Amino acid sequence: MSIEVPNDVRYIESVIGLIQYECRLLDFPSRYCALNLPVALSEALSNAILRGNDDDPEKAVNVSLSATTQSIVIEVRDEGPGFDLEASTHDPADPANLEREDGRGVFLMRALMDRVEQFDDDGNVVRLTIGRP
Amino acid sequence: MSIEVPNDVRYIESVIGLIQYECRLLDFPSRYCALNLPVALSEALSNAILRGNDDDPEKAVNVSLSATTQSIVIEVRDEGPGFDLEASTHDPADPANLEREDGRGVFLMRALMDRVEQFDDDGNVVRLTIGRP
Amino acid sequence: MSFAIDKQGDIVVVDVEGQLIVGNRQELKQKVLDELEKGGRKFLVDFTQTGYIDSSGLGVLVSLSKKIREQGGELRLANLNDDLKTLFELTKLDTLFQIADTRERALESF
Amino acid sequence: MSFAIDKQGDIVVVDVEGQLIVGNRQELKQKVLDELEKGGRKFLVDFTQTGYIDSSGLGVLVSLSKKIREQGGELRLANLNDDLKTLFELTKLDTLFQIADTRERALESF
Ligand SMILES: Nc1ncnc2c1ncn2[C@@H]1O[C@H](COP(=O)(O)OP(=O)(O)O)[C@@H](O)[C@H]1O
Ligand SMILES: Nc1ncnc2c1ncn2[C@@H]1O[C@H](COP(=O)(O)OP(=O)(O)O)[C@@H](O)[C@H]1O
Repeated sequence: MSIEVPNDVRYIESVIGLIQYECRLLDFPSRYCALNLPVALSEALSNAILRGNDDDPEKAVNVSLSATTQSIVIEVRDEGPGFDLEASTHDPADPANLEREDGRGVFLMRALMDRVEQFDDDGNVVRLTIGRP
Repeated sequence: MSIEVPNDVRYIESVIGLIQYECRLLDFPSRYCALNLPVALSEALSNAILRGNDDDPEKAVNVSLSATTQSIVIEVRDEGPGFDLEASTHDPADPANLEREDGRGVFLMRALMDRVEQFDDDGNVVRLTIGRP
Repeated sequence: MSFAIDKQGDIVVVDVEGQLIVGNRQELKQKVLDELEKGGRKFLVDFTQTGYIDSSGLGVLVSLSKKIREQGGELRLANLNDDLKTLFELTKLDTLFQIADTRERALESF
Repeated sequence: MSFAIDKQGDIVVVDVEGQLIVGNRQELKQKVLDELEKGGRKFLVDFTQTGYIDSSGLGVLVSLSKKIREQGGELRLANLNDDLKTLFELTKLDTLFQIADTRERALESF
């Protein structure tokens, strides 16, 4: 399954709706469909739209989902140059971060998925993988 | 916006959810977003999945939406050979058809949209157009 | 989306919650045929909580109505909003079904 | 999705209906800041009807809490389901907010 949407955060909720639907069709645990996937995907999408694509309304974001009986793999592609996943992960347990408004996205993505990978492929791609428990 | 989904009627509802969302963002009349677009699109999608793609789970269906301030254009593409739009339109007012279970899809699509076109483009494409009133 | 079945005396009331479309119409069909099998003859489908209906949803209502009539029963409808009414009018199915404005009126009509 | 504001005595109660995410967090922020401006000091956000919250939703709660404390007030939370509790635990925000199991307990706690 793949979806291309305009570079606008208002689309995030309905893209997630489609992925949640797929998650339930595949009979993954309800927590994965209600928490892990939607939150991780919201982070990846808002970063793609606001960071990678710099909130530019002329750009687009691509989401693809592929699933096996054992795992769901979601790729989010923006038109930006990519970023350093390690350097962008901030520990919210650090007291200096606790009262910050931002900076929890990449951390949450990694905490909620089994694997998060970043690679460049004519733009930036973030790949999220979660396995059946 | 474009969406590719597996050839399975269970995806229809969530694809329609995404299109309804777009319809409301574009501030089209609520009847268009609640009736005309969802019903016409459900017809186009179920025909693409069950007729064009012959319910084959290996195939896929593609939906794209483009909008101007004046109209919404949706294209539904399947991997089938296409069909004759005129010959496939049955008049439900014909007493011979009233109690039939099937055969209302193309009629409804045409009644609810301003324009319905069928063309071949490496497979079958049905294009639905509705203008702002 | 789901179909809730409730008995009001000898009337079987079905609430269509969400959409009635190609992806779920078999579920409605099966539920109603099960009740017909069990002896139900008066059926009311209530659309208060319904979103949209596509041609296969309409088709299932037509075929259920026929099957129920064959057993001497009847299928009636209630609470179609304006959008849904338009669908029934476009397809002339408003001439095939008895359609009530409210659940109460539909229940009394049997 | 929407945010319903309700007053219980001098407590401003906000129900988050649907998601609290990047697409709508500004709306929540504005509604709460408007109440703070009007003199509200005790705020309760109730998550009974909430789906998921993303990091910008969490961020808006953190920044509102700070602004309210600066005015001598307080922001408390109630009715986080297990999934949402996990989010607060992962980000240690369960240490920043006072979180009640029920709306009643949260209201009494002020
Ligand atoms: N798709 C992306 N393209 C470019 N940079 C990104 C992308 N995703 C994340 N980043 C970088 O990672 C940083 C941390 O992201 P995140 O944890 O979500 O916090 P926030 O977005 O709130 O700053 C961002 O500030 C940005 O610099
Ligand atoms: N995408 C398609 N590919 C091939 N044939 C199609 C397609 N869409 C419609 N048709 C043809 O048009 C006919 C009428 O369609 P419709 O009015 O939806 O009724 P039904 O699908 O219930 O028969 C179908 O039976 C089929 O022969």
